[in-house]
Amino acid sequence: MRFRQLAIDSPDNLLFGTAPRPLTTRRGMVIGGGTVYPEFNFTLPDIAIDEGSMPAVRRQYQQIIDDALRRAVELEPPGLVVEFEMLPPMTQQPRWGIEITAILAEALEQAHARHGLPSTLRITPNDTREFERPARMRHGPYWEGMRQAFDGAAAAGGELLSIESVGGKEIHDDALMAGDLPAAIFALCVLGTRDMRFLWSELADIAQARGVHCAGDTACGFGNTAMVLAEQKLVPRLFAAVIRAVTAVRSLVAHECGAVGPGKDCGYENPILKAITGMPMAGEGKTAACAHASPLGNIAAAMCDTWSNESVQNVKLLGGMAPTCYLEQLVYDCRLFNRAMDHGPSAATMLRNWLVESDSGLDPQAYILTPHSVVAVARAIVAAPDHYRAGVAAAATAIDLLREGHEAGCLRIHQRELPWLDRMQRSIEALPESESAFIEQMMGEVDTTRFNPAEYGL
Amino acid sequence: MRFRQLAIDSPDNLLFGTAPRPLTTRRGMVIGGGTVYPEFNFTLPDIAIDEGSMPAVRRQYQQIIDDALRRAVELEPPGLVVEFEMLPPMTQQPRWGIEITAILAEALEQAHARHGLPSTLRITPNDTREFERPARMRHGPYWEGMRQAFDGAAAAGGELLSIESVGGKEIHDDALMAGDLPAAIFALCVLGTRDMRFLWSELADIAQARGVHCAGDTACGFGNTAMVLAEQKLVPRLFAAVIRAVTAVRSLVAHECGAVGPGKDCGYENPILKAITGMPMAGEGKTAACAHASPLGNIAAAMCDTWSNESVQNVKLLGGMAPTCYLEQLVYDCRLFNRAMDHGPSAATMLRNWLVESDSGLDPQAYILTPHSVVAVARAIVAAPDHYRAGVAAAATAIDLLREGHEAGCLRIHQRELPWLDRMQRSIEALPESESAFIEQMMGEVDTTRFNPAEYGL
Amino acid sequence: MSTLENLGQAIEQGDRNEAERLTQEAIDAGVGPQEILDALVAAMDEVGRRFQANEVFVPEMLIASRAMKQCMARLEPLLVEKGIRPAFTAVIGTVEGDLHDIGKNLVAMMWRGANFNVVDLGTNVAADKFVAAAREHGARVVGLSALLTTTMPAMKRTVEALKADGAIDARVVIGGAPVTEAFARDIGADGFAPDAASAVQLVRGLVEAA
Amino acid sequence: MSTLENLGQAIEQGDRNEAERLTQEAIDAGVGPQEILDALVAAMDEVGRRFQANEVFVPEMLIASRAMKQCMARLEPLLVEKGIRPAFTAVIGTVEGDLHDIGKNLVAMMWRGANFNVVDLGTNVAADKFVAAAREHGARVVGLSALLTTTMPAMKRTVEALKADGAIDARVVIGGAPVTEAFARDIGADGFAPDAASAVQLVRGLVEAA
Ligand code: B12
Ligand code: B12
Ligand code: SF4
Ligand code: SF4
Ligand SMILES: [Zn+2]
Ligand SMILES: [Zn+2]
Ligand SMILES: [Zn+2]
Repeated sequence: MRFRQLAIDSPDNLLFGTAPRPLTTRRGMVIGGGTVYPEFNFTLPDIAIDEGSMPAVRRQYQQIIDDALRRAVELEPPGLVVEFEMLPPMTQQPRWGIEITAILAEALEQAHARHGLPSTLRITPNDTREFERPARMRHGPYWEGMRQAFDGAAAAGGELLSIESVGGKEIHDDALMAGDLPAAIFALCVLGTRDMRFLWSELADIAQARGVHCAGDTACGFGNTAMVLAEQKLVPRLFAAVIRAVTAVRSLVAHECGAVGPGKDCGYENPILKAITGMPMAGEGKTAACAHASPLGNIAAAMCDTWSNESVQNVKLLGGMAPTCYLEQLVYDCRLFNRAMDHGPSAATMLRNWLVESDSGLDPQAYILTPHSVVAVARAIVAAPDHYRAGVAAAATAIDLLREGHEAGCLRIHQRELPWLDRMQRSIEALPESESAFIEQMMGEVDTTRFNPAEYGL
Repeated sequence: MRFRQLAIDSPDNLLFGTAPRPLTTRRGMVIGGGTVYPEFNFTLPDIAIDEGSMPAVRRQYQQIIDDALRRAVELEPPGLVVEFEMLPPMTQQPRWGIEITAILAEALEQAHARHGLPSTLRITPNDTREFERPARMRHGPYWEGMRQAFDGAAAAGGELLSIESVGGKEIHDDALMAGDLPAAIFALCVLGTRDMRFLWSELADIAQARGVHCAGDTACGFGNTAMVLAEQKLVPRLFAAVIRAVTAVRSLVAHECGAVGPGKDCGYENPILKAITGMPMAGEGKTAACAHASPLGNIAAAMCDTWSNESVQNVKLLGGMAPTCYLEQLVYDCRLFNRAMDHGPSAATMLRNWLVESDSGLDPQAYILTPHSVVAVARAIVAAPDHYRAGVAAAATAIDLLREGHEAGCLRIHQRELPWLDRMQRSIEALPESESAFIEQMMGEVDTTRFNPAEYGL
Repeated sequence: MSTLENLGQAIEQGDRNEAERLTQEAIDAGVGPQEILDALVAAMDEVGRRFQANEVFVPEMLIASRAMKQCMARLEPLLVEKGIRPAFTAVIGTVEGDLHDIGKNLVAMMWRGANFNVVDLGTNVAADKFVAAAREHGARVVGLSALLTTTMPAMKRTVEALKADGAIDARVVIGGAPVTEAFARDIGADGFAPDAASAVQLVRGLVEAA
Repeated sequence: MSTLENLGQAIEQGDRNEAERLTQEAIDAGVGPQEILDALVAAMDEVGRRFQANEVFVPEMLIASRAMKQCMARLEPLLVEKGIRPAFTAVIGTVEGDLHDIGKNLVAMMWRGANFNVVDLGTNVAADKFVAAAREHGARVVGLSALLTTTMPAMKRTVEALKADGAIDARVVIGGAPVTEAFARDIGADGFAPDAASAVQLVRGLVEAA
């Protein structure tokens, strides 16, 4: 545990656009330095990605970025973060991902040179290691492709390195379906953290060699999967809320290994990381409805430093191509945040509070993201001796917060879900003190054919 | 001129969610009574509308409304306005429009009965009279179809009657392309107002007979056409801003004839109507980017009572069908407005101010919608003796406001546009005092083959 | 309450030991294996109904289906003996290039609950693997899952390959978040279901119609 | 500056009386009508370029094109005399069910500025009217505009009708906000342009290639 105390230890100081350790980009944007920037995301419409279709794929990305930048120049955001989230074939054939990175980087360069639009490019290769099962996490062609994609894309103009890594997910998926909190903690805080340490140390080397920044990871495959499942009423919202708190332990490891933010958009655990590290974080909420429904539409904005639409296909809407429509929405959202900030921190805090109150009483997942909850979970994490116990502490704190919130009448919990509070609590109270005992126990319970312990340094 | 004084005469009192003359709907929503409601809009994807495709068309609307209401029930807005904006064949074959109205009304009824979701249905048949050129405005099969569509849809469950009427547009289109302000005033305030008086008197009769409400019109075909053209850099923004002020005179006539609000979403002149009439108004801005870009993304929310996405095709995005995605965004936007209102009028006014300041300095069209400008234009309109002079007064006031705003450094105007301030001012200073002299003059200038004066009662 | 009624309830509650005990009790009492099987399937249908009505979560459904599995282990020898076999075999998998499997796994679980013989090929399954499995198992149904717009074309290729193979007489059904009814029609699939519960009804309908 | 240079400038500035005077001056000075016409078209091209570069608005372009029209009235008899005719005829209109015409009008204006003979059929034009007009005028180009997704199928029908008629040898180009390059390909149109200025280049390219 590298972080032993909170960078932001009062809920009052958790605020959008403001981070104690802001990040300055090449073109002078200061993320977390008093401004919320739009973070623009997009993806391909229905189209296969192969040698034959690559010319069409390139045209798509060129068209997306040209159209969006034309509008961005008109709307004049204070700066623009563009995320290029690759699609798996682009990481497996890294030259494709690198080529498209170059297209985007060149367009951003032009928009800066001609129109003075500041921008930075986040590149997010895929975690393709799971294409093999059980996966080889630390060598083999998939891992090699990932390395090359990062290295090449960093050389081609990507300035912020991110990934949605999936180490531990092979166990976590089952844990979610079974509503099994100890197995989830094992997946996140034993397997996940070990893989993160490996992965982000490698990325730190690449970033250093290329003079770019490690930005951060996300527990998307864990926390957002749980959220989507809860949204579809497949698992209880309470369970998803506790999982969210636990995911922070895993995502934090990127920053333990040198990532400086902004943590990736879909990491709804980001406010917890922000409290711990003081680094700027991305967020996404209502304006990412194009990518997924959520109970976090407004609250996700309360503490973000960049504001993203997560992903939208390049299809035509009446107002224009969907990515450009969403860019416009992001820019206006950010204008509002920044306007409030122009009126000083107390005005901004009022807006933050409305964003929080908007959602926090209606859903346990939102309740876990109130500034008060965030700081409580963050504090539990930094006080723990190791990642395993940090995970248990995060879960226990989350359960307490939810129970208190419910009892105080601040949080509505569906009748059908209430028994899960006790059920989850019992399941973690029974856990052993030491990580090694926990590992031993879990290796007897989870489906060990799904992963290779050596690949996790176990 | 029925309205001789302002219902809201101080900019301070112009606020979202709050109208001096709120409207109570059948299911108990009070529009303008302290709550901003989402107003949900949608349309068909690429699909022809004819006898053969009607089963598919019906399925589309059924699917749109079922999917959206499922999500609405989860998100629990305080109430929902649903607008069914017909497509022209549905007004020409009114039974199609009526059938779909019934499908939507039934779905809303179910959602209310089963889940307690309050809602109301706005129906917006098309102004199809222009399918004949020169148009017959007051009789003939097109007008008959419109009458039947309104009457039948009101009987089938439509509670709020609206239309985007186009009387005068045949002259206004040319006026826009030529940048001709007097011709635009002729189109809006001589032809347009006369047609509005005929049309909305008829609608008032239908509304009374069916026990529903006339909600309002929009100068969409005028002001929004100008805005889209300005956005495409085809006409100056200054010109579009002045046109917007003038359009209020025309849209107001609906309320002179008994419409009680909420005026239609795309009428960006609505704040002016709200100041004059005290009735609730719809608005649309950033969350209507699916339908069109605008320089009014946030400011359009500052004074709205329902908040709309204007129109989005029923296509699939990653997060679900596009209409449902947009519904989610609207609900979160409204949660924020309503949250601020929960903290009292001064909190809400702070949020309003940030929404205003967000856009007002960047574009003349936004500047015309600041509460200060709105009240000034509204005051000029009610002080005028007739619609013609109200139009000239609105234009003159707008020009003054823009000039002052620019000089005070509150409004940025592109160098290339600046000469248009003088150009527009000169063009209206030269106009005669009396309407009859104006009509005589304009009949010598505009293309009179395009319309039949008798159809406008001239 | 009869033993079979109790058995049904034990399944619904996911009480696998009790369910197993009751299965044995029914066998011992001479109840026919088909009758016991019907009771199990009916109970799982009820679980599916509750699931579709949002009355239970997946974890509950999972333990019900595990309970059923445990009972089936007892029942299997008797079914084999009487020559009673699952109504038919369904092959399922996520198409090539796509690793999403949560949705597919749910569908497979529900199909098993309905007593289809389910062969799960996993994720990232190439078209020729689907073809080979459908032939090998004489599948009456093939289910394809895709969650990425970029793997939807692989779905199309797979449907074409299955339809082109004269030795295969299977209904091809598809699903996954980006998939629509219209897309299913376009690529020549026989059916589409938006969720796991309706995937059961869909397949029952198609197979009965065949 | 020569008379033709001055004429070009007058057009660019939309000074129609000066332009007309200079046209007459050039005629009187014995400058060939083709040469004068070329100067007018070059000036309008320059206006189009400025328009595309957002240096001028439509109202300015409109007065330039009116100035050109006034000059053409003077020039026409001489062109007829010399047998000089517009390069070709283009028929344009908004398809059936659709009343949007601002975009179409702009395209027509730009095409006229490029000295195509433009036959504007207006709005809500049925397929058979396009066919009849294309035949009657021996059109080399037919332009279809649609702004509604619900009238895009009418566009398809019109393209098919035009292509099916053996007596018509015209390139069909389409445009309007909901139309895309891909849609143009899908329905068998020969070209698509996103705006009026590129519509000129598009048609020049297509006709030269033919
Ligand atoms: C969980 C998830 C993941 C997990 C997958 C875990 C797993 N083991 O499956 C992880 C994190 C690994 C992941 C990875 C990626 N993902 Co993902 N993921 C999701 C997410 C959030 C939920 C999917 C899910 O499990 N839903 C729950 C299940 C129950 O629902 P379902 O799958 O729809 O299934 C139901 C029905 O569809 C139906 N059904 C499903 N299959 C079948 C089959 C048949 C025969 C029938 C009848 C019915 C049926 O029944 C099911 C049960 O009711 C979605 C977002 C979303 N809203 O769908 C994105 C999403 C699908 N992912 C996306 C992306 C981009 C990716 C990545 C490419 C990310 C990246 N850049 O690395 C990778 C791709 C990896 C790969 N090659 O496949 C995008 C797809 C975008 C696009 N262009 O298509 C989505 C839409 C997210 C987004 N909004 O951008 N993802
Ligand atoms: C102005 C306008 C109107 C005006 C039309 C005035 C007129 N005389 O044309 C009025 C108010 C009458 C109107 C009515 C309607 N409209 Co309308 N309208 C618009 C609006 C705002 C702008 C269109 C425009 O003029 N743009 C400016 C011009 C210059 O751009 P353009 O047309 O795209 O043309 C350029 C290019 O496309 C290209 N181009 C165009 N044509 C061609 C042809 C060729 C051959 C080539 C090469 C190039 C080319 O070059 C042009 C110049 O650069 C659009 C929104 C939008 N953003 O497009 C909606 C829009 C098109 N309308 C829409 C709708 C729904 C309607 C109505 C049905 C509303 C209603 N419910 O009553 C009616 C339909 C009437 C009918 N049957 O046609 C929707 C369409 C939705 C859908 N499902 O398809 C839109 C998209 C608005 C929206 N966001 O919802 N509308
Ligand atoms: S759910 Fe969203 S954010 Fe997460 S991996 Fe998948 S795409 Fe990325
Ligand atoms: S531009 Fe928008 S709001 Fe206006 S008529 Fe057209 S569709 Fe309706
Ligand atoms: Zn993401
Ligand atoms: Zn409108
Ligand atoms: Zn609308």
